[in-house]
Amino acid sequence: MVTQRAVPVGGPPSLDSFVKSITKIEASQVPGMVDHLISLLKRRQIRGSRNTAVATANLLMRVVSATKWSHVDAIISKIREIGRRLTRAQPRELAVGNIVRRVLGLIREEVENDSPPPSASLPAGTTLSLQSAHSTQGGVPAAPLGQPSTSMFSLLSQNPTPQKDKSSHSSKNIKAGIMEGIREILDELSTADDLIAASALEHIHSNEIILTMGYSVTVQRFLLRAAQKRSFTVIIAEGYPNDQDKVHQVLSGDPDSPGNSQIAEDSHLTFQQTLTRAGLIVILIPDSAVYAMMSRVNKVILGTHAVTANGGLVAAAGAAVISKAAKEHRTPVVVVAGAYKLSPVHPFDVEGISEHGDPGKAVRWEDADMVESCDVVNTLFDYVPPNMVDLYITNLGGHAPSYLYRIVADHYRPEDVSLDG
Amino acid sequence: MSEVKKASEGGQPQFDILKHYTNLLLTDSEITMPVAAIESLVALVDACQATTVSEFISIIEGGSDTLKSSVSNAISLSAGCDLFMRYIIQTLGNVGDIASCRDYLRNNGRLFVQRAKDARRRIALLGVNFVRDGMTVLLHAFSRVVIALLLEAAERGVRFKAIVTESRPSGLGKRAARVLRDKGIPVSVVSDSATGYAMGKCDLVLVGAEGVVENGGIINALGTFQLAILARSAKKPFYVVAESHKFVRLFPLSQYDLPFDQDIITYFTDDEEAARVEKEKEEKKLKNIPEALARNDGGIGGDNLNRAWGERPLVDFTGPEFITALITENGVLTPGAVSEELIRIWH
Amino acid sequence: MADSKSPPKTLDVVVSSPKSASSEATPQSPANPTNAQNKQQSGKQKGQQQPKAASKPDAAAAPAGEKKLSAKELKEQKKAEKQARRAQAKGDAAKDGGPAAGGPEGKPQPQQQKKGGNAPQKGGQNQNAQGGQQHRKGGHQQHHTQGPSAGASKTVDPAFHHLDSTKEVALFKHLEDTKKKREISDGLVPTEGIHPSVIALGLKMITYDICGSVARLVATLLAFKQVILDYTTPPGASLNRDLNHHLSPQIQYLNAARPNATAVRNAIRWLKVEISSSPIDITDSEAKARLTDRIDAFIQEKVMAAGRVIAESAAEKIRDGDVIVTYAKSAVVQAALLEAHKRGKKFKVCVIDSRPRFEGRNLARTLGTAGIDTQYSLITSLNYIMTNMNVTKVFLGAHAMLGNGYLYSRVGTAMVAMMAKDTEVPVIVLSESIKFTDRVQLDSIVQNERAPESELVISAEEEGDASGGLREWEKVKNLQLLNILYDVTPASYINTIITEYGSLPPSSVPVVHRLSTGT
Amino acid sequence: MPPHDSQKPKGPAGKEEEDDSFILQAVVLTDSFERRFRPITHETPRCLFPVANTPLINYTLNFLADSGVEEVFLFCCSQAEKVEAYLKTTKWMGDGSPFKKFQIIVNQKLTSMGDAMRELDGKSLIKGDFLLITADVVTNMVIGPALQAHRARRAKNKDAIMTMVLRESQSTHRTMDRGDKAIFVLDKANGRCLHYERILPDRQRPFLSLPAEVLQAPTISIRDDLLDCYIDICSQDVPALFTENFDYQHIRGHFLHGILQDYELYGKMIHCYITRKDYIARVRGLQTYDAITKDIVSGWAYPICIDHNLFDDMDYTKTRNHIYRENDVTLTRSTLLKPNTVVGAHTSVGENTVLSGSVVGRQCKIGENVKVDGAYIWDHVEIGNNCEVGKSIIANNVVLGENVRVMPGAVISHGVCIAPGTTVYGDYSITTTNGPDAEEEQETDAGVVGEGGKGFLYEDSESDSDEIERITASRLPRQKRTALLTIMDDSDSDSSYVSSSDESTFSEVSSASASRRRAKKSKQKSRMSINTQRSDYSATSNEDDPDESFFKEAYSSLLTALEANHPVEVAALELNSLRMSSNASFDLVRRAVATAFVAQIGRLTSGVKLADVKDIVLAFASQWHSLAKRTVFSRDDQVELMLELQKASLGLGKDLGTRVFAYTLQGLYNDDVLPEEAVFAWQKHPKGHLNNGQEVRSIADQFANWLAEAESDDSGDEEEEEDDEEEESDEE
Repeated sequence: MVTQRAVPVGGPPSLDSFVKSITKIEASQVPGMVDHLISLLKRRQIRGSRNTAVATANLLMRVVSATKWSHVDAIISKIREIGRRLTRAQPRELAVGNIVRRVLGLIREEVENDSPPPSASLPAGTTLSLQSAHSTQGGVPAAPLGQPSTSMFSLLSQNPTPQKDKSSHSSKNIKAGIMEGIREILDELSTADDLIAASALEHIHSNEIILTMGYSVTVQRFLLRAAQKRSFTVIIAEGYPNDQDKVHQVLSGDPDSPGNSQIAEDSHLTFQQTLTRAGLIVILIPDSAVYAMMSRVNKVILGTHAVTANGGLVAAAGAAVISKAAKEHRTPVVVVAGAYKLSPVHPFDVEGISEHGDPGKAVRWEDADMVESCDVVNTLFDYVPPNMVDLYITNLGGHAPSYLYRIVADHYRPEDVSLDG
Repeated sequence: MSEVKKASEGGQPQFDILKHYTNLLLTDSEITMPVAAIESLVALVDACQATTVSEFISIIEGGSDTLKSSVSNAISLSAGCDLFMRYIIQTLGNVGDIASCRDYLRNNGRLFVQRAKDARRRIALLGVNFVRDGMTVLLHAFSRVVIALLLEAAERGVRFKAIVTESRPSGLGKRAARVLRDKGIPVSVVSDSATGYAMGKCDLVLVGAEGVVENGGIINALGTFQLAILARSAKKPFYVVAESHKFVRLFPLSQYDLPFDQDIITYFTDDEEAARVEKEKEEKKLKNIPEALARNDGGIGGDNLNRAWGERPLVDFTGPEFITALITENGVLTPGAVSEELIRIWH
Repeated sequence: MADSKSPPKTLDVVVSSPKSASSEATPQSPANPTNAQNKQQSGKQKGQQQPKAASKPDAAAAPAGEKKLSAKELKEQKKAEKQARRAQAKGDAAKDGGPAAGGPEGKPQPQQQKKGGNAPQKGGQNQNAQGGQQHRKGGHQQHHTQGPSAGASKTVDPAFHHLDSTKEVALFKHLEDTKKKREISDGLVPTEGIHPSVIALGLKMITYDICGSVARLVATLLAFKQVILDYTTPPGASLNRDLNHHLSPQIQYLNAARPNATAVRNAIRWLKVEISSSPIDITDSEAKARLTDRIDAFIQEKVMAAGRVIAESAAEKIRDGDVIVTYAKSAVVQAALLEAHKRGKKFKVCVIDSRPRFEGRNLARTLGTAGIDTQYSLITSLNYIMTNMNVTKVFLGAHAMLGNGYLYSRVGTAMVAMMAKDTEVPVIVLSESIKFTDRVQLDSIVQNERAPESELVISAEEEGDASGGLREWEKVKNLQLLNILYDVTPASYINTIITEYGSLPPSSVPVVHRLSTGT
Repeated sequence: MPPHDSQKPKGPAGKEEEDDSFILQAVVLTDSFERRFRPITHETPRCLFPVANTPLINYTLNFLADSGVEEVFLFCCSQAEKVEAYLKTTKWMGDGSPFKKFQIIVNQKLTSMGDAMRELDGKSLIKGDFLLITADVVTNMVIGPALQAHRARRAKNKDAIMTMVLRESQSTHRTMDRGDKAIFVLDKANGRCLHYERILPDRQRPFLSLPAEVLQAPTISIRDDLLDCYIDICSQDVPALFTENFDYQHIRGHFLHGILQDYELYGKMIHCYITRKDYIARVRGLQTYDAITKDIVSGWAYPICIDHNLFDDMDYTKTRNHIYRENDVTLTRSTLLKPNTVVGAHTSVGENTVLSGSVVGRQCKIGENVKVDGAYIWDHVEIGNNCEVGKSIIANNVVLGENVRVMPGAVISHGVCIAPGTTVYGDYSITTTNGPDAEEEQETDAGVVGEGGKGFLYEDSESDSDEIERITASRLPRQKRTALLTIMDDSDSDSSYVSSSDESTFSEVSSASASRRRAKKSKQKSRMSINTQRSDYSATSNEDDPDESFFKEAYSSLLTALEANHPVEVAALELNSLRMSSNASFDLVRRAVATAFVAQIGRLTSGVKLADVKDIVLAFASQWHSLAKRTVFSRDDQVELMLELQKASLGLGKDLGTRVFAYTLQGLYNDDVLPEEAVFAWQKHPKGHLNNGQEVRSIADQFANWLAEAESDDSGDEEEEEDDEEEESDEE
C-alpha cells in the first residue's frame, strides 16, 4: 500500500506530491513507491527531463537508504533492476536512465574507494568523479580512462576479473557516501541552469536577433543572464500545439492564469522575471513563420529534452525543422542542456523517438468528421541529428558535437551503459 | 608447400611463422587476418628462447614483418601485429620479466581466436538493434561481422530485406548473398553500377572494414567509398561494423595516401594489355595457385586460399565525415571516439 | 459563449445535428474565411449568372458587333499588344514600380502608374479588427458549434485601437501603416466615386471573407464588370480613355483594403489594356457589352479552364501508392487530389497545417469525407511526416510565382519545401499562369503582408479550459506579436510548376509570364 | 460564462491537499442493467470486455487511481464471481494498490442503480462526497476541477447535491450512444441543470416542453451535444433520496427527472460540469465499443495509449500508422499489418494474411491468406486458412474453420465453432449458451454453424444486430453515415425496448402522489415547445394542451393495439414511450387505458346478449390485465383506475355499462390488478357517487359487498416480485 496520499485528491499526481510522499514512507513501502513512479511515467504525469530526473534521484535515494545489503552486488543489481523497469516505462525520458547510471557509478566508486587499489596487471578503471560533473571549466577529468585501453586489449588481456568479494565493507560504510552522492546529483540538477547561463555573455551580443522555440527554463535563464548586460531581440516560435500555453503564459507572466499548474512543477521558474521585463524585445511568431524570419536571425538557441550518445537531440517537435532552416541560412545552432540530459544511449530507433501526443490538441475531438475521416498526428519530439548542431553548452562548458561522446563517456561506467541483463 | 618457405624470407628458422599463419587461415574460415596474425605471433613467442627483452622484442618484430611483407596489402594484418606488439610492450612494462609474460601468453594463447569470435558475437547483439522490421539494408562486399549481425536479426524474427552490391572485382557480394539466402533472407544482388539507383530504396547501409584508421575513417573493399558518398547525399545512415582489433595506426589523407600501391588504374594499349595478362598467368604459376581458386569467384575456399596467399581484394579509403557511427564490441562509437582509442594505446 | 454582457433572458441554444454541422461548411456562413474554395464556388455561380443577367439587354447586339467589327477588332488587338509590350518594357525598366507597371496610356499614365506602383508596398500591419474578429469567430464556429454565442463575442475589439509603436515589429516597419484599412472598415474613407459593389468587396476582403488570390481575382473582376455596366461616358470623353480614370480610384480603394494579389494586379493590367484598346467608333453599350464579355471570357479561360487543366495534369502525376504532402489549403491542389481520387488512384494525403488560419482543416475534412486516406498534422510534426511517412510527392499551391522562380505563398510553405528537398522528395507547385509576376524577391521580409495580431491570441473557446495566456499581450511591454501571411520559397527547392501551359522548371517562370501577359 | 469557465480551478489541483480529513470515495457499478451485449455477456460480464486487449474495468479504476480516490466500493451482481476473480489478479487489489480500501459488494438481487444506491445508503459506507461511476468508462480526465467546483458549491449551499460530469461533443459523434441521447437545459450562469429529457428518436413529438420555472433563469442553454457518461459527484443525500423514493431506479430517468420535477418538494439542485478538453467515453453498446476502441488505437484518449502499457503485463510497441505489436508475435514475411491494428502477445499470423483496422487478442492462431478487416478478435481464437472476417466481434476460444466468411456485423460468442466453408451473416449472433438462467441448453444448429460446428443463433438478438448496424456504420464516410443514421434511429427505438428494465420500472417514476402534484402544476404551466429535429430551436409557444393531445394519441394507439390483438408488452411499450416522450402524467395514462378498454369491450359486446357479456369481459380482462397493471402502483392509483373505468362505462348506457364495469373490476380483481381493499376504497370514494356515477355502480357494489363477506386474503407483495422477475431477465 502506498503512503499517505501519493495522489492529491482530485489528482493528477504531480512531481511535488510524489517527492512529498516519498520522504514520508517507511522502508516497507518502497516497492510500492517504485510501482507508483512507474505508473506516473507511463501515464505521462511526471514528464520533462528535469522532473523525471528529480523523481528518479529521490526514489533511488530512498531505495538505497531503505535496503539492507550484505554484498554490494545486491544493491547494484537491485538498482539496475529498478532502472530497467523505469526506463521501459517511458523510453523517451532518457534522463531517468541517466540518473540510474549515475547512481550505479556512485556505488561502484564508493566501493573502489573503500577497497585496496586494483592490482596493476589490470588496466586501472576510471574513477568517474562527480567533481568533473561540477567543474564548470574544461570538461574532461585528467583521470586516465579505463574504457578505451581495456576495449582495445579486450582481445588479449583477460577480461577484468569479477569484483573481488566486497562483503568486507558492510552497507554501513558506503551507504552514507552514496546518499551524499545522490544529494550532490540532486543539487547538480538544480544548479545546472545557472552554470549554463554563466556562459551566456560569451555567445550573445548586443542587437543580435536570437531565435528560440517553445518553452525551456534553461534557455530562459540563459537569455535572462545575457539580458543583464546586453540588449537584443528574441524571436520565439510558440511550438503549437504542445507548448504554446506555457509560452504564452510565461511571456505575459501572469502566474494565476489557468494551466499554470503544469508550469508550477518547474518550481524554480519565476514569473516576475520574464524576458520582456528584463528589457528584451520579444517577438512571438507562429511556427510557420520560422523560415521567413531566419534570414534575419543571428543565432538559434534551443533547449532540448535529451542528448543521445552521438550528439543527436531528442527535442520538442519542430526543433528539427528549425535547425534545418538555420542550416539553410548558415545560422549557427546552439543547444543548451544540463549534463544530466546527456545519455550514453545511441538512438537506434529514430522513428520511435517521436512520441505521438494527444491529437486532440491539433483537432478538437468534438469535430466528429475529422475524428472520423482523418488520422490526426501530433508528435511530441523530434530527433535532431548531430550534424545539425554547431555547439552544445552544458554545465561543464561548451562542446563541439564531435567531442560530445567524451563528455558522455565521462559520466557513465561502461558496464552500466546497458541496464539489461 | 615447400615453396612457401622460400617465399618467406626472415622469421625464425626453427619456426615458420608464415606457414603457421597460412594454416590458421586455411583451416578456419571464420578467423580474420589480424587474429590469425596475433595467433601466429603468440606461437612465435612460445617457440622462441629469447632471454633479453630486446631480443624478445626483435624476434616478434621480425615475425610481424614477415607476415606483413607476405601480403599485398597488410592493413588488417598489421593492425593485429601492431596491437600485439603494443600489448607485449605494455605487459612487459607491468610484469617485468619475459618468462612470466610468456607464461601468461602461453596460458591464454588458445583463447584469442575464441575471444575474437566473442567480440563478433557482442557486436551482433549490439548492432541488431539497428535492423528493424520491414527495413531494407544495403551491404557491400563480404564482412563476417556484418553477416553475423544480420543473421542475429533474422534469428529474432526481424523481417528485413538486403541489397548486396556485387562488389567487383572480388565479387564477394555474391557470397554474402548466398549466406543470407540460406537463412531465408530475401536478397537482391545489384551490379556496382546500380548502387546509386538502389540507394533510394534502402534504409540503412552496413559495411565491414579491413581496418579502422586513426581519424575514424575506414579502409575497406573497393567501392565502399562511392557507397558512402551516395549514402550521404541520400541522407541514409552509413554504419561501419568492425571489431576493435581492426583499429590500425594509420592516417591516410586521401585515397592515394595508403601505405601500399594497388594497380587499380592501369593504362594500357592493346598489346601491352596482352603482355600483362601473360605476366599475371606467370606469377600465378610461380605461386602455383590452382586456376580454379585463383579466380575470385567468391567461392569460400577460394577466398580463404586467396587470403592465405595474400591476395587481398582491392580497397579504398572512406573518410570519417561519411560515417554515421562505428559499431564495435565496445559500443556504438563516433569516429571521434575511435581516434581517441587509437591515440590512447599509442600514448 | 463566454459573454457577461449578453442581455438577460436570451435563449442560446447549442445543438449540433448533422444538418447544423453541415450548414457550418456551406459558403453561406460568412465567418469562414478559410474555405476559399466555397468562396470561389460562389464566385463561380456569380460568374455564371451575372453574364446572363448583364448581357441580357444587348445580348443581340454583342454577337452582331463581334461579327461586324472582327476586322477592326484585329487591328485593335494589334495596337493593344504593342502598347502592352511597351508597358511591359516600362515596367521592367522601372525597377521599383515593377508590380503594377501597366496601363499603357499616355497623359494620365505616369501618375497613375505611381499609384499602381505604390500599391503593393501597402502592407497590412495590424489590419482592421473586424477581420480578426470575424476570423476568430469563423475558426471558432468550425471546431465547436455555438453559432449565436460566437456572435456575442463581438464586443471589445483589440485591434481597433491603434497599437503604439512599441508593438510594431521593427523588421516590418517598412510595410506601410494601414490606417487606411481601419478607416475603410470604419467607413471614414470618403467613398464618393467608389462603386458600391467595390466597397462591398473591399470590406469582404478586409474580413478575409474573400480570401485566396483566385477567389479575390474573380470577385474583383465581377465587381469591375458591375462598375463598367453602371458606367456612362461623360460627354466629350471617350470610353477607352475615361473609363480607366474612372476605374483607378476603385482599384486604389481595393488596394487599400488589402494589397492586391498578383493575380488581381495582372488581371487589372489586362483589363486596362482591354479598355484602352476598345474601338472608338462603337456605342457605349456595345463597348460595355464587349468588355463584360471579355471579362467573362477571361475568368473562364484564365481561372476556370486553367484550374481544370492544372488539376487534371496534376492528377496524372499521382500514382497508386503515392504519399502526398500538401500544406495549408489551395483550391487547385484540392481539385487535383479529388480528381485523382475520382480516377480511382489509391494514394494517401498528409495535410500539414498551421496556426492561426488552420486552412488545412477544411482540406483534410473535404478529402477525408471524400474517402481519401488522409492524415492531418501541424507544422511542428513536419519532420516526422517527411522522414517517416515515405512521402513521395509534395504538392503546393501558390499566391504568386516570382520572376526569379521563387514561390510566394502561405507562410510555412517554404519549410515544407525545404524538408522535401532535404529528403529528396519532388516538390510540385500548382499555379495558374495568372499568378505569375515579374516581381523578384529573395526573402520574405522585404515584401509581405501582415494580418491582425489578434488572430494569434487563443480565445478560451478554442482551447477549452486551458490557455488564454495572451489575452493581455498588449499590456505587456516589449512583447510583440507577428502574424505575417506569406513567405518566399527559393527556386532551388522546387522541382516543377504545373500551369495550364504544362509543367515547367522555376527558371521558366518569366518566360511564361511574358507569353501569358505579352500576347 | 460557460459553466466550466465559471468553475475553473483557482490553481494547481492541490487545493484539496490542505484538508487531509477529506477522503475521496468512489462507488463503482460493474453492471449496467442492460442487455445490449447479449449473448456475449452470458459468459463475460461487460466490465471485463477487452477494449484494445485490456479488460474495460481497468480503464475506470485507472481513472479513479489518478483522481486520488482512496476507497472504492464495487457493486457486482451478475457474474460477480468472475469480476472478483479477475480483480484479485490485478494490482488494484494486490498490495501496492493505489487504493487504501477496495471493497467488493456482491448482491445478486440488485436490479438497477437505484437498488445499489439504496443498499449503499443502508450500509452507510459513505463519509462525504463521493464519485459515482460505472465500470465501463474510459477517460483521461482530471476530476479535480469538477470536484472542487462541486465542493465549493456544497460549501455555499447544502442543496447542491450532485454534479454530473459531461463532455461537450457533437450529437453525430461516434462515441455518442445513439440509444441514449438526452437534452440538458442548463442555467448558463452556474451550470445548474434545470431540465432533462431523453431523446427517443422517432416515436417522439418533435417538442421539448419546459416548465415555466426554467425560464426564470436569465440565460439558459439547451444542449443536445453533451456526452453523458454517468460520472456523477454525489453527496450523501443522493443515496438517501433513493431510499426515500423506493421507486427510483434509473439515475437519470428517475432520480434526476424526479429531483428536477419536484424541486418544490425536495429543494435539491443538480449541476453540470462540462469539460471540453478531457476524453470521456462509456462503452454502452457495440457502436460505442467500436468507437472507443478506435479512439484509443488512434490516440484520442492520450495518455491512455496502448504502447504506454498502462496496465499489468502489457508490453506493446507501436510503429507508424498506429500499428501495435505485443512481444513474441509471430508474423511471416508476407503477413501485412495495415494501419490501426493491434496484435496481442503469442499470436501467430500466417502467410499472405492481411490485418487492417482490427484488434487481435493474445494466443490467437490466424492461418494463411486470411483477410481481417475491422474485426474485434478476443483471446485464444483460431482462424483457419482463407477466411474472410469483416467488422464483427469474435469472443474467446472461437474456432473458425477454413474458408469461413464472417460478414460485417456478426457477433460470435465464446467457444463457438464454425465449420469450414460456412458463411456467418451480418445479422447473426451465435452463442453456445442462453446464459446461466436458461432453462435447458439448446443444441447446435448445423444450419448456422455448419456441419461439425458448435453453437446456435441467439434469440432476442434483433437489438444486438441493430447495434452492429451501427458499428459497421461509423466507418462509412459522412454522407452515407447520415443516411445510415436513419436506420440506426429506428433501431434505437428497439434499444429503448431492449433496456426495457427501464420500461417496466420507469413507469414507477411518479407515484400517484407525485403525479397529482404534477396534475395540479400542469394547470398553471406556460409552455415553450422546441423543435428537436431541426437544429434551430425557435422559441415559439404553442397553446394546444399536450395532456389532451397525449390522451388522444395514447387512446387511439391503444385501441388499435387492442383490436389488432398486439402482444401486451408491445402495446405497453408503445404507451410507455409515448408517455415518456411527452412527459404525460399517469392519470392520463390510466384514463387512456380505461377508456380504451371500455371502448373495445363495447365493440366486442355490441349486439350480444347481456348474458354473454360477462364471459367476454372476463376473457378480455384476463388478456389485457397486465396492461392495466402497468399503470397502477399504489392504492390511490387503483382507485383512480376504477373511477376512470366507471366514468368510461357510462358511455355504454346503463344496462351494458353497469355490467361491463362490474365484470371488468371482477376480471382485474381476479388477475390481482385490484386487491379487494382497493375495491372497498373505491366503494367509499366520493367521486364514484357523484352525479350519474350512480347509474353503473349497482352490480359493482354487489361485487364489492360480496368481497367484503368472503374473507379471503391473497395478493401480497407480488408486485415487487413480479418486477424483480422482469428485471432479472434484463441483467447482464
